[in-house]
Amino acid sequence: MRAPQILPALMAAAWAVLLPSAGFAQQASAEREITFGSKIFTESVILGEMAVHLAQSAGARTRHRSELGGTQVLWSALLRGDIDVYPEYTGTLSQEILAGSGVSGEQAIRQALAERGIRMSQIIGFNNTYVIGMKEEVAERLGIRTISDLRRHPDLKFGFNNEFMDRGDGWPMLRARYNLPHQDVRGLNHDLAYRGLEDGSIHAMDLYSTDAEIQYYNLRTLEDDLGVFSTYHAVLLYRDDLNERAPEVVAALLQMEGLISEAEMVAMNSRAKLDGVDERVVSADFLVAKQIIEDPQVEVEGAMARLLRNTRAHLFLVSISLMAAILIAVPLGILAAKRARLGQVILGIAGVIQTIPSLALLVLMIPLLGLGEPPAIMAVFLYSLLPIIRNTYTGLHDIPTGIRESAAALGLPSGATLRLVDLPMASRAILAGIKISAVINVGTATLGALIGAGGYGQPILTGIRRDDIGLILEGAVPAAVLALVVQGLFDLVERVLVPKGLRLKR
Amino acid sequence: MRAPQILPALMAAAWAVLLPSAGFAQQASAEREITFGSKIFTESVILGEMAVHLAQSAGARTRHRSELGGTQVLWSALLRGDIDVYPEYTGTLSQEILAGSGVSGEQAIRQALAERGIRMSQIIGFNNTYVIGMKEEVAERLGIRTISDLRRHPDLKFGFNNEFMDRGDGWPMLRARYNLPHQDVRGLNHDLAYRGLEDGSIHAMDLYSTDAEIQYYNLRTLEDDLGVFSTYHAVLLYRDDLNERAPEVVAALLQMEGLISEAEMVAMNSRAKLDGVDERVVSADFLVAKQIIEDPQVEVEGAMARLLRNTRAHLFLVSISLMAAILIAVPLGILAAKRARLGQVILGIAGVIQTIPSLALLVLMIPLLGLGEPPAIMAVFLYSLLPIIRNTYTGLHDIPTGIRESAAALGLPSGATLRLVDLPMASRAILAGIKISAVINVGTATLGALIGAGGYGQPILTGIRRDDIGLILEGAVPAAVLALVVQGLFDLVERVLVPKGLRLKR
Amino acid sequence: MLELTGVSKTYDGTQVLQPIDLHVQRGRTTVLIGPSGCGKSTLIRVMMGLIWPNSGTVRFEGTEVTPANALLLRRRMGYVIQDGGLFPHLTARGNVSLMAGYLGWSPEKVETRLDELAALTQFPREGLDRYPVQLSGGQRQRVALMRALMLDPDVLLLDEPLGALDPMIRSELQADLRKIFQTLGKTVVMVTHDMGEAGFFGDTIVLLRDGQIVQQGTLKELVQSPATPFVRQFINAQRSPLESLRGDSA
Amino acid sequence: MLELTGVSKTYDGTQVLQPIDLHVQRGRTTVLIGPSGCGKSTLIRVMMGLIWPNSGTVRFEGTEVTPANALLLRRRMGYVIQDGGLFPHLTARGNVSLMAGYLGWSPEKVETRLDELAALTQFPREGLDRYPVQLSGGQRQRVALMRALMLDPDVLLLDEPLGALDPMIRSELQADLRKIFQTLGKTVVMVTHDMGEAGFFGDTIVLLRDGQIVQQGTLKELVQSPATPFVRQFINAQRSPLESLRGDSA
Ligand SMILES: Nc1ncnc2c1ncn2[C@@H]1O[C@H](COP(=O)(O)OP(=O)(O)OP(=O)(O)O)[C@@H](O)[C@H]1O
Ligand SMILES: Nc1ncnc2c1ncn2[C@@H]1O[C@H](COP(=O)(O)OP(=O)(O)OP(=O)(O)O)[C@@H](O)[C@H]1O
Ligand SMILES: [Mg+2]
Ligand SMILES: [Mg+2]
Repeated sequence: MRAPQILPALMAAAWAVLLPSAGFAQQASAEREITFGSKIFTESVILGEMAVHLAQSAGARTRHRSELGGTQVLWSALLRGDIDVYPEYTGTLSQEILAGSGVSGEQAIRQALAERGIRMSQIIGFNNTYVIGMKEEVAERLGIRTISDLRRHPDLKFGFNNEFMDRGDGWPMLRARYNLPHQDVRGLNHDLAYRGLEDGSIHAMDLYSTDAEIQYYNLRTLEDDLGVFSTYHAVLLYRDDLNERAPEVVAALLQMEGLISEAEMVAMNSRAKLDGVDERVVSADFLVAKQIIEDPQVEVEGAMARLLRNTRAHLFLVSISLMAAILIAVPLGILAAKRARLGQVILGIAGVIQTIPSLALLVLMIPLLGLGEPPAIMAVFLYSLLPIIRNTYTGLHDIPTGIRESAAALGLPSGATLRLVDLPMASRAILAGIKISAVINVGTATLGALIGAGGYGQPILTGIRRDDIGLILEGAVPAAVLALVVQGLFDLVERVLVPKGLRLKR
Repeated sequence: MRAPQILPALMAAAWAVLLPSAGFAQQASAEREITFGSKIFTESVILGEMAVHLAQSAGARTRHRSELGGTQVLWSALLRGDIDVYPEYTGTLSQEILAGSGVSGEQAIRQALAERGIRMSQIIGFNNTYVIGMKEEVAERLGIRTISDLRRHPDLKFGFNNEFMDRGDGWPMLRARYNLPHQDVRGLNHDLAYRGLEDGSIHAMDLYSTDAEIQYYNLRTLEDDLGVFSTYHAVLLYRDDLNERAPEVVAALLQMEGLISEAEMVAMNSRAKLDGVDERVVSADFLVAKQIIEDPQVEVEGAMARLLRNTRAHLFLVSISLMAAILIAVPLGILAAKRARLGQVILGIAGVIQTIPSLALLVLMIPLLGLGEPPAIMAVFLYSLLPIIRNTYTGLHDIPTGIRESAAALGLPSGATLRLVDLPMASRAILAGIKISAVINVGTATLGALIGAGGYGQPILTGIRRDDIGLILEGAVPAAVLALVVQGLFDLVERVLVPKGLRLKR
Repeated sequence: MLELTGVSKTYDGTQVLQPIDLHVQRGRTTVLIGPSGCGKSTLIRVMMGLIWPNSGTVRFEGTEVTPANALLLRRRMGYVIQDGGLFPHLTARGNVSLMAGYLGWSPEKVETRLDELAALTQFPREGLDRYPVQLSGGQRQRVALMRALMLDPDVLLLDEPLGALDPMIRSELQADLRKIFQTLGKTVVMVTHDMGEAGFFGDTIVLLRDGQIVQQGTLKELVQSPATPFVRQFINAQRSPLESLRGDSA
Repeated sequence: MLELTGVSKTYDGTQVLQPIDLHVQRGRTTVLIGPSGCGKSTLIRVMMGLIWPNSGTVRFEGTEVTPANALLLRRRMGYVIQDGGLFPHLTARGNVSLMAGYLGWSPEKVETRLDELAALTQFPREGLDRYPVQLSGGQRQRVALMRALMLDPDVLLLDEPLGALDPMIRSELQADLRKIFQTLGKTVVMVTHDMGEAGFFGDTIVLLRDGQIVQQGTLKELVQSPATPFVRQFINAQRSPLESLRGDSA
């Protein structure tokens, strides 16, 4: 399967930048468990989960790093031993991973992989490649079974994805090889194309052969009788050393060979993607139905649970970094206000930090703090400093001379003056700075997902990759809500912290 | 030539995300000029500039969109007519652009291109592919000319780039095909490898055949006598319609066919990359030396000029967006302070905007505002709102009751009260907000380069792509300095705007 | 000129002004006296429309003062706030001429008027360009007075306008102000704690206690026929300037 | 107790205090009088170490006041700032007890002392929990006075401490304060514009003009042998409380 190319590139890139330098540091510390990987689309995750079930049935301790950024990420992680097993496609192996080495044919691929210490299973069964789909009734009525049959109906209207329209191995090739005469061919996105099929405004569209929608819309996929589309057979890739470390697990995994037909894969994809059933359940049910394993009693994470998990992760990032920022920035702001020269330096540095692009800052953190939460927290923390420092500084400067003199006249030492007079007087300004920081904080923390810190950034990035607005919103909306909640929360804090005497109107 | 893969992926991704939806909106408005493209590495830029010189010699009005994000960006821009001409490599065409359509051989490629309305020139001459390089003296001494010769010296130490070590078409294939027995093969980055060659700790390394360093380090490139590396011949791709629009320009461009040998390309790359001569000059000098054109008197842009240009672009982004932010946010802050209910809404929205990840915001802007400065300014502007709104709001709230009452007692209408009393009293807080925004602004504006708005982001992104710290600093340092300057500037503004009466100490 | 009917004011449940009826006569000076915290300043704020009574109405030349017309009415009144209420961001000159500038007076006219007022209050010319924090207490008070007088309003509400002035300037200013009030027929409401001042200015003296009017009339009436013992007590409480000397010599 | 030698102060080039020598005697009350803007408040600020003179020294019990020891010395002095200088973010209670709280007084001790002071100044109990903006001018002034008296300091610097009080409270408070000062042997420097008050409190009266001491001595000396005509003029400028009545009846 060629994963959608355009949108996910961003995330893949981010991963690619980050992964090689960091690796999965946690891996080493955990006891020898078997780590599985999967790409960030449904089918890959299902296959990965299926492999996990099988390994567990053989008694292995497992870990599934699902939804990783892209082929390059998984491949290099496999080479480095950060993951032991992941599902891949033969077409991707020859066209992408081993591209340029001119290998073709299963044997050549196997050999090229072996040179790198990687083994490949037999094919799992189905072939996930481009297909042309039509409504079952229409195809039946017109008697169309193969792509060649289309030639007999030159008036049919086609609606193709822009990518398929443009790609060398898409429509241009199809038209050339099959000598298709059709004139009414438009670029459409998939959603519109499905709708077009339904209302009859188009008659055929491009699909991947295991797309969930094939079942949902009851489509017939036309046979590629000239065999122009390359094959993308699913296989498992695994590290050579797994054979020695856990031969029984390998044996269990290889039960997937020849196990899944196209129709079965479509059904599973459909269940996961359209019915929203968790991939672990889908794969387990399949294995149970095939009587390969017993029901593993998977606990499903619903949308609520996921939201909760992301919320917890995001709150963790935000609360720690914001707390740290408040604890550091308020004193820095005080220092800046008390010592004019030093103040310029502090404000200058805080400003300079703010100009470091966020992605660069995250990348800079990795060598120091590894992957995951610590670097994310650090980066978010750094971005939160300036507004608090600056507003603390300004708030303290804005205290009227008379008040200052009163405090001095009492003979309060400067520490006590600060605590009892200056900070309460400046509290509104300081809180305004904290509110600004908190909001920036909530926003910046979404970047944490790029380096594995989770949070609302996770569904946003996954959503961007899958072009799934719903998923994007699953991150973006709670992030926005959290920004509002945080502001509201600090509005409440303001009621407590800002002395009533400063809020009174006559 | 396979462009370096890891670091640039980010930028390529960003471009890939942005370009398809937007296109170069400006193109349409400009009179029919011929637009050239080039990728973001030296050789491509040189070839692009060379094509520009030739087109100009044929009297064409030209525009060079140099340093675009990657193959996908250029290819789709060419297909859409956003650019008319760009230099490409045959290997990239078959392995990447036309990958999957199974074309191979020049004729097939030509045909596949023709189907898409694209023409390909004859090869420009050189082949930019992987080669193995050794110090000239060492190779001479050992009598090594071809890669096969290496077999006779099994003790030689190799230092290969990690990418070359891993890639299917790199070391694994080389070892397999040539049956090389060498054991001491390490992964090294290029810089260390060059140094290793110099001090004798390694004897051979991987290179691209037109790398500038070949000349600089006086290396011998070993002949690939078994022909295992795919060929990457440079060619020009141009749109079919250019033949009708400007046949004389096409004729001029095709003078590049067979024009440049590997050695000549190495020399040009070396001049541009190592000596830092502008690509326009390098290409012009070459054409003049070949007596194809007369000296076009290229004005060179030095580092200073580039800095100036980036500064101008950055200042443009920052000043417009900041000005707009001040003009919009201060009134919004006032409104928020005057109307409690509405204020919560305004502050809420400003907060929510802040949570939109910057890249996503930029992407969102494209459909509305196209590429270039307008969307960048808009995005930067939006990010600048919250601190100013919030601080204006807070500053106004912090005005003591007595002062408010005095103003009311005078019978000043609310507009005049605002202008003559409230705003001066809140000026310090408002300015603090503006300072925070200004700094965030300077930082966010570096993202503008992602969508073609230039500025300090340009060298930063180019630098990340080229893995060139110097270039990164060429953007990062001035950005930091600008942040300081902007803060300093507003410190001066504060002296003017914040009434002296509020700054007096007894 | 100003007619208060049944005006009362409550803060946080405590009645600061009991329902009060008061008629401030045009062209006369009404002096409010009474113990600290009895509601004098509150009453003045109500007259200005700066705060709104919980009950009752205020009429200015017969029209009821409402939030809608308060702004315009206030421009016809000059108000010296008890603590001066100067704008810290403006110089003395800026404070005094703020409203004139807003109304578009010419700089010359402003300067002339400033000169008159500075002379009247014996305010030092160089002090005009100082900010409030740079002025002495008495100077600040005179700036507040100048600000109230600047537009030459018909009605003046003066809340302890001379309390921080030394006796010399104060007595001269008292004389000058009284002349102005009388010749120009100003309607004045003044709060003071100085009985000498109250007697000197007051056509009518209103004695407040706990938000209620205890007695109103001329000083003579208050002295000669006090409504309650408290009136007598209050009127006679103040120490005479050189009293202690007499005590000493006695 | 306080010994000023050659103290002068210049603001922006204008000499606010000419070189002044002044000895404030332990256990006595020194009253500063003089025209508005003559430098009385400035002199008090110098004594407190709140501003530093351009020349001359201030000695407190023989030790020179320096920025290093000013803080500790200030704690032994109570200061009523001319405009009250209350902290807007604290209630009356908070303002008065701020320093005691800092010094770790027990709540009971604080409460007892507050009760004493409220009784002394006739400050209404319910006002203790109000914030400065919620208090009347005279109430604020009494809070400032309570704050200065709270720690029962040896030295009191009072800058027009009773100026905003009504005559009744004022005269009672004068009597009470004088008793306290005398029985407890406080060293007091007080600024007032009220000659009655100056005479009532002043063991020594210091008349300032344009930053210079014109004359010092008891009120009697000032009245009976004025150093210059200005002294006489100044001392006699104040209107007597019921003077106008006498004029009326005359
Ligand atoms: N920070 C300052 N900058 C410039 N001039 C100042 C400053 N502070 C005070 N002055 C001036 O110094 C002079 C003395 O002020 P000071 O407050 O000591 O007077 P005062 O005797 O207390 O008067 P009052 O009786 O009016 O309170 C005044 O003319 C005042 O304008
Ligand atoms: N905003 C407020 N909230 C609660 N109580 C208030 C508020 N403003 C004033 N008060 C109370 O109302 C009463 C009257 O205050 P007002 O300022 O009118 O007194 P006053 O007669 O002017 O006194 P003074 O002579 O001391 O200035 C006082 O007891 C005061 O504490
Ligand atoms: Mg009052
Ligand atoms: Mg004073």
